Amino acid sequence: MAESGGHGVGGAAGVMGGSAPYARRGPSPTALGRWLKGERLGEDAAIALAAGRAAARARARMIGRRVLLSLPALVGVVIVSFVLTRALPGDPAAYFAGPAADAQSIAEIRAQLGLDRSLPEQFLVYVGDLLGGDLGQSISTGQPVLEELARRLPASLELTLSALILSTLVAVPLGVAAAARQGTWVDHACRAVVTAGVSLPTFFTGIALVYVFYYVLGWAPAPLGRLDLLYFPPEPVTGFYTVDAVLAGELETLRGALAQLALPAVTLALFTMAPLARMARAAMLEALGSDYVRTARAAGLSPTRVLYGVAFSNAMLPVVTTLGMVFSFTLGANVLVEKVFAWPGVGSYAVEALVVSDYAAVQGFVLAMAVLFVALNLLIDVIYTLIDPRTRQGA
Amino acid sequence: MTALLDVSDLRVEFATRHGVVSAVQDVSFTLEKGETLGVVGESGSGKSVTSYAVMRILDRGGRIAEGRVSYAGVDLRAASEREMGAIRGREIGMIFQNPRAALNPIRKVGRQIGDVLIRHARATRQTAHDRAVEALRAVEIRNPEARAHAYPFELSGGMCQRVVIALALACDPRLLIADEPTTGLDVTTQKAVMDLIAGLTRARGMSAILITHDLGLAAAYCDRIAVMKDGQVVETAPSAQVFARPAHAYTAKLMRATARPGARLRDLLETPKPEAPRPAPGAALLVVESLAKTFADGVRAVKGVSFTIREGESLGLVGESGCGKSTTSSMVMRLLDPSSGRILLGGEDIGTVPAAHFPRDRRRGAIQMVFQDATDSLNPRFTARRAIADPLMRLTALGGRERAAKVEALAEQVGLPLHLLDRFPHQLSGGQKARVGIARALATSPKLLILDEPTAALDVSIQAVVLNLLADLRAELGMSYLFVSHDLHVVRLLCDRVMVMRGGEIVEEGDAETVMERPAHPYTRSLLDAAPVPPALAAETPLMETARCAP
Amino acid sequence: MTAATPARPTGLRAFLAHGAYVLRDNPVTLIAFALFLFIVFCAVFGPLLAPYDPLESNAARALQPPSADHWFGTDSLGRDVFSRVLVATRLDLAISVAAVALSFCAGSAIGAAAGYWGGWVDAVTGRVVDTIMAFPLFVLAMGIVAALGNTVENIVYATAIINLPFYARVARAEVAIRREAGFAQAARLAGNSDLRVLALHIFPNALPPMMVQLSLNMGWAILNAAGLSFIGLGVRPPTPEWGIMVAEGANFIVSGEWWLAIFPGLALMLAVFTFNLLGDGLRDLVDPRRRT
Amino acid sequence: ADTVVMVMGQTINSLDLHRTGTNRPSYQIAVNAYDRLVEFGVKTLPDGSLSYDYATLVPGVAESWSFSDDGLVITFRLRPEGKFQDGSPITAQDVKWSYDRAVTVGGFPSTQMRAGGLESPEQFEAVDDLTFRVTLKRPSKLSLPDMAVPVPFILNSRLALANATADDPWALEYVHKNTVGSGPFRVTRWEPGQSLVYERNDGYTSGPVPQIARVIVREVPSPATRRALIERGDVQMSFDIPNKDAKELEGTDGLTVNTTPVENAIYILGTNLNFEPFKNKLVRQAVAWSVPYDDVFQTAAYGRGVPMHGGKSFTPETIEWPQPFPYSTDLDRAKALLEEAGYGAGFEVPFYIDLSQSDWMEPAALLIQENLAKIGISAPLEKVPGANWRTASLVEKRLPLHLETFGGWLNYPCYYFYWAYLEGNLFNSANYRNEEIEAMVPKALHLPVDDPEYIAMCKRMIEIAWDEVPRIALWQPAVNAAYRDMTGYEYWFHRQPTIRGWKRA
Ligand SMILES: Nc1ncnc2c1ncn2[C@@H]1O[C@H](COP(=O)(O)OP(=O)(O)OP(=O)(O)O)[C@@H](O)[C@H]1O
Ligand SMILES: Nc1ncnc2c1ncn2[C@@H]1O[C@H](COP(=O)(O)OP(=O)(O)OP(=O)(O)O)[C@@H](O)[C@H]1O
Ligand SMILES: [Mg+2]
Ligand SMILES: [Mg+2]
Ligand code: NI
Repeated sequence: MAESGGHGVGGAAGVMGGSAPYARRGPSPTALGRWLKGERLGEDAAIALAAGRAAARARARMIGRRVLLSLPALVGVVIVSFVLTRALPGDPAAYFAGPAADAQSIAEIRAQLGLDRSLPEQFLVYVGDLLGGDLGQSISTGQPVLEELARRLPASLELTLSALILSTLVAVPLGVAAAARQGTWVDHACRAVVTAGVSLPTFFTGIALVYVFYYVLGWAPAPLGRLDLLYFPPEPVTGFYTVDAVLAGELETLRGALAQLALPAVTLALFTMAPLARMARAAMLEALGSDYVRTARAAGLSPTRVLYGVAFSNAMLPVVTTLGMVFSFTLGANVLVEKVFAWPGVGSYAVEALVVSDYAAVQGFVLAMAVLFVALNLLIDVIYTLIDPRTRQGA
Repeated sequence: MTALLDVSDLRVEFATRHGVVSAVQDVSFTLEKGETLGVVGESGSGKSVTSYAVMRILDRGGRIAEGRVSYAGVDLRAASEREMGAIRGREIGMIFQNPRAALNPIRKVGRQIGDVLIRHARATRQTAHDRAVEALRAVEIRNPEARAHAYPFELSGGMCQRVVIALALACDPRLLIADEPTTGLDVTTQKAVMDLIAGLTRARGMSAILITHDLGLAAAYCDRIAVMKDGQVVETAPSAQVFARPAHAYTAKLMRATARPGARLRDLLETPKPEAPRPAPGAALLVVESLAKTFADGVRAVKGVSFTIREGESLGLVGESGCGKSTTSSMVMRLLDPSSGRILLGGEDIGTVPAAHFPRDRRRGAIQMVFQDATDSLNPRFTARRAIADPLMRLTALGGRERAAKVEALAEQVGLPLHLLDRFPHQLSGGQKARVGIARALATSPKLLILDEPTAALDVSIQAVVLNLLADLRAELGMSYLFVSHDLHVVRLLCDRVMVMRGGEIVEEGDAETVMERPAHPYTRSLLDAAPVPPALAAETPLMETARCAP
Repeated sequence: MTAATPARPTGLRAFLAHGAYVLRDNPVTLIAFALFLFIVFCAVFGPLLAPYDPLESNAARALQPPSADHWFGTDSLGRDVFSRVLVATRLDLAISVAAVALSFCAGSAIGAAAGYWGGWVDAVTGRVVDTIMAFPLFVLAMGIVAALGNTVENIVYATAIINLPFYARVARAEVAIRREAGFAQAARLAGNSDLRVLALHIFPNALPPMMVQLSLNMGWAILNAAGLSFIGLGVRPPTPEWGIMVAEGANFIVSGEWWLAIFPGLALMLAVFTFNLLGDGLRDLVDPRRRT
Repeated sequence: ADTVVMVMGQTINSLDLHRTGTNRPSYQIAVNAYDRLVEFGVKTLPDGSLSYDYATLVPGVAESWSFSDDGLVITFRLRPEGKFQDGSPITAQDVKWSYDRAVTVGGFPSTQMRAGGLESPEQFEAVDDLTFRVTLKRPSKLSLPDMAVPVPFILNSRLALANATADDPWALEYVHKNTVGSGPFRVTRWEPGQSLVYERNDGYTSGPVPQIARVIVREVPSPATRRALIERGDVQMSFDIPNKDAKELEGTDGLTVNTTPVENAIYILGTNLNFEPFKNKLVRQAVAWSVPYDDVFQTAAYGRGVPMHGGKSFTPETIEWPQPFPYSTDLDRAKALLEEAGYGAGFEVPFYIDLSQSDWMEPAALLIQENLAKIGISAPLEKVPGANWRTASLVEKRLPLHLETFGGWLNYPCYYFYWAYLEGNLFNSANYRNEEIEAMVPKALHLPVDDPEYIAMCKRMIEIAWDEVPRIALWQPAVNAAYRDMTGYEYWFHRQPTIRGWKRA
């Protein structure tokens, strides 16, 4: 078996790409560089650094810098999504004028939608609205985009999160097992299994699962969105039906929500296992081959302790990074799964909007996802600093 | 009295892609209570594998194929994994090379020590912290309470090594195995760490195995020395005896090749050769004036140094890690733009040509460099031939056939067998890679060759050959050298003059012999003191009593 | 290491010997390469081997289950599914290879420049890549195809664009860690300009880890095209393409015509599976350090 | 068990038909939650299924109506007991406000109103609380039926006005999200993209109170899932199912599949006269002779609907519409015609279909494409996304060869011809112009159906359409619904589920 060390890690993020040098800079490169070069920090500086206050300040600075760094990307997203939507073929005015509309009514609608103005003008209006917190109104669903996103986002998030939890619970142990038995059939089998999972188009997996578990076996409930008709959605607190059901103490509803969640979550999880397992394996191999693991063994720590307490905890760092990448990727990719399972999430919303050139909806969706992406990366960064002390030295 | 550790006929095999290879065979040695055994040998001779076999922490694919390892009468080969777990850390402690990497990077050092204490029931969860601080105090770490809360990356290399020692000794083992505990540390730190280890083992009446390839170190700290070669112990004898009367030819070769005071370059070689003549210095070739470099992040790596290298002269630059040696040489090399100062080559200021444009400058060929890490400095995708030809292609107007001839001539010049020219770097040994690097540097017939610790990564015997090669080349080609190193003995062998650098400044400069014999600056003196001095060989001077040798 | 083995094989022979070694070393890689050859074979000879015209419809034999005549059954227009699956290989392979080649070239050039020069080059390309990454990628691909029209070229472009950040990132990271490497310095000393150092010395050494990315993306490119087909933005009918066949066939599963989706689905899965597994083998193959 | 769960594939994007951008599936709100002045009756078809009856108009909000002698004034008498869902009485002011709204908001509603001669608010007058009067510019047979289509639904004007603003005098925002009608059902929950719940209006006054109390509409985009749901009995009604499912589900235990051909609708192959070769009638005829009608009908329509080919004569005997075109598959003849037209060597023409209607367009197009190739016409297929389709095919009319569909709500041949054969009119995607037709249609539109002149004109129009074939009829589509454990399904011309008659078994 030929996968270990840094290079393995580089490629191992799978679909989601490498070690995320753009998204995650971790400690400032020069500081890290100097640390790698073995430069020691002054003794007293070291003590000061260890002090929590300085670390917290450094972290706050780091977050601030990351937010600033992500602003250009958001601006880019706003511009590109605007241009892209305008480049979409078709005339929304004609489309929404409905059947039997004549040229005059189309023109009326065009004016109503503000599409009769020049593109720069439209852009300024759009940006102005955006700054005022107004994402506009979707013409295809007739709802304010913000409202619609707010209602649908929890659905997508709930699906994505459960899929990822599921996927992590399966993939990480698989990756660890593969690394612990590197080169054996266990290793190859793990690789084959997770690769097979990522080899199937999600919509196909979804439909196949529905066919088998609902249509043929009848184990799963009808794929009708988030909750069977028998139940009413729980009082919205988080927007996650499962969580809200628990908060409201409605266990029946919880069961219903979980039952609906099962198949789509499994579909997505199958698809996301590969990068996680790959990364877990590569990171685990690297950790297992490291000097500190040897030290731990030489110090007499039990094999379990060495494997989980030392190697695993270190190997989880790159996995967390991958998890962030996979998460944002999945949020975008569950479009197809949502379609199959009639899941009322943002993905299916975006597809419908795109097909009918519903500018505001597409732009709103893209922007929301971009903000989510940025926030997510920030969160991962923070988690990373929390678990990896090396990143705390700040600027 | 039975030996504390008794290893006999040990053979360790590894399952590799080429089938099973045996890394170590027929290794036998014993270790008495309170004794310190040095294991010396060149890289790959099986020193580490032997120690790992004793601890039964061989890498995946490795197994003890034959032999007996008994510790205090317990057969370690037959012991269960559970029993081994109890022995490791409590009975036998181990220290590794590269201390920073040997510590779990995301756990506070105090906790790491605490983990071991708890594991061996030397502390409870409640007392673990206090006991860990005690252990840290025992290794003479200043302010141990605060250090216990530090992560490894917050500590210097020397401190990390102390922590590793604390970790290894936390449970009062009776045997300590130290696998190259000081490689990668500065000479001054190295001495402090070794003194600490020696002091602690002596105070606690422990036995120790010190693995090293530095004969001086072994001689200074060990009672007996085992010499390993190709997976076998070729000789075991008391230290003094090994040096005085090496029984095995290999041992003699090793001794001989070690740079030491009083020896001349040729003395290092197996087969004596006439000393290469040192060319008489000519006119000033390189004049450096108040050269300074401040990096973007504000680090003032070099704070205004001035020196002159004359034609045919060899100037040594010594100093501890991080003092700015490489930065200085990079600037002279025109790989890095100085913040201020002038670099005059043959009277022309080359410092004004931006580093980014210098590759195309006509004077590029005049200054070349041999790098510290031969492996790193060779493109893994280029064969040796291509690596040597590259500067010829870029900097000379030679045609294809002439170039091929020149490459072979260069290879011959540096003593590289021609059949090796089509190999990739990973197919060459360390010494061969060093030769490729030198041949490449010579390709453009430079006037000034900068040698940035060219032998630091090499075994002593290869180092001896390479140093001699460099001396011969200088004599032959009349080049000037700027030789960067932190090994004072080596510098003395090759250089006419020496500069001592500290914190980006030159603190002392002078004739090599003078600086070595009568250092003016206290810093130079401390450097000299810290360097372990291998005993002189029998053939040269009578055996010196090794004063620092542990009883 | 044996010091003086005489006359090592050179050039192509050495490469082949190395290849043989890599394959022997790892059964999974061996299988992957065998499958890959099989896929390439189908792509090249598929149209010759197909028993029926993949486009010829025949209402009389519509929706027949697999039989001796029609191994994979027939579709709703009576076309032979086996022939269509076979013939589709070429197009699918072409789409993924073209998309990956494009994004590999563009992405690695951008990433390598960013990694090598850093500074504002890095800042600008970094922001561009960030912007692409911040998009929900599949939706971005949909948008591009919808905006430009659903032709094969546009599918390729869209797939290339959304894959680009991954190469840029890997290339940037791999180049950055080698920027100050000894051999890069040595190359500068040898008179190589920055561009040459980057292109001829550093970049080739960054290839092995990128190979893994390459193969993963090949698979992903096919899946992406399939997803676009499912949304209706894929290759135009009646061109046979696996994704569109699965997408259309998916609607027939519930009505019992499973063969419409299963067979192209299996072909798709096999291809993606092969590409994914191929990565490690490819990396070993281009990595000279693995030559012995 | 007084609840019906229905699945459908599309999204309801507004509760207000008058609003700009309201899509077709949303028309069902106007049908189920609102009333009109008059409604079409319901009849039993020969196969026992129920259908709306174009021939009879029954009272809605109005209990009676009368025409003035010159046919220019229609006076409606509202039901005195008529109540909105909030309990307030339905008055003539409400009706006038609703009619004013329909003709003023523009877009499709106003266009549809114009078809019946209902163009401006001056035409509508609330004489007293219960009397409403409409004045026409000229008498037309279209006027009264046009009042029974979904568009002129009656809103509770007081409630609406209470939620109107200066910017939004017609309360479009409020009505978009709330139903303010008098219909048999009220919408109690609406989550766009997910579901919509109808609850029975127990105080319904414009007809019998429905039997079922609740209808839950779920949007399920995947047709496969919809099929699984109805097959497994998790839902009672799957509306507008694909022909294939209809064919295969027929005969499934406990499941009723209803297929009704859509009146006045044809799926056609359009040959755009902007495209040089299609300017030649012979080329169009050649194309018409080359279509593999039977295969298309079996493969694309799964035999659902009515074939529209193989008519015996080029002269129509009746004015029934649609009736089979006199073409069938005859490649030799097609080739000969092409030769004659001077296109013996064939030509290439892009063939456009709509992405969102690819379920039928794609198989049909592929089969047609294959046969066209046989007579030397190469027709590469282009799929146009939904948003662009309308613009390209109907507004800009720039698609050389394409598939289209049109069905007139008002079931007269002249109405069809008005939209589909008059130059510039929306559904004339072929850019066809024929002077005779241009002259006849405006006249025929308003003539009574039994007028001999009307019959003659219609026959002539049909004859021209057959001879010139800018639109080549493929078949008359059908709307399919599958249901179980319920009865009372009715087919309606607007192709929306009309739930008032539904009953749970
Ligand atoms: N995991 C392994 N698999 C295969 N061979 C190994 C492995 N570890 C060590 N060897 C081989 O065993 C031999 C002895 O290696 P060892 O690490 O003991 O050398 P060493 O004397 O410690 O050298 P150094 O001074 O460089 O540390 C070497 O030839 C090495 O190639
Ligand atoms: N690119 C850089 N950016 C910032 N600081 C740097 C950079 N390169 C070197 N330094 C710093 O400059 C100082 C001198 O470094 P230099 O590499 O010259 O030391 P050295 O004497 O060669 O050490 P060694 O013996 O370890 O090679 C160190 O403190 C180092 O951390
Ligand atoms: Mg070693
Ligand atoms: Mg250095
Ligand atoms: Ni492997």
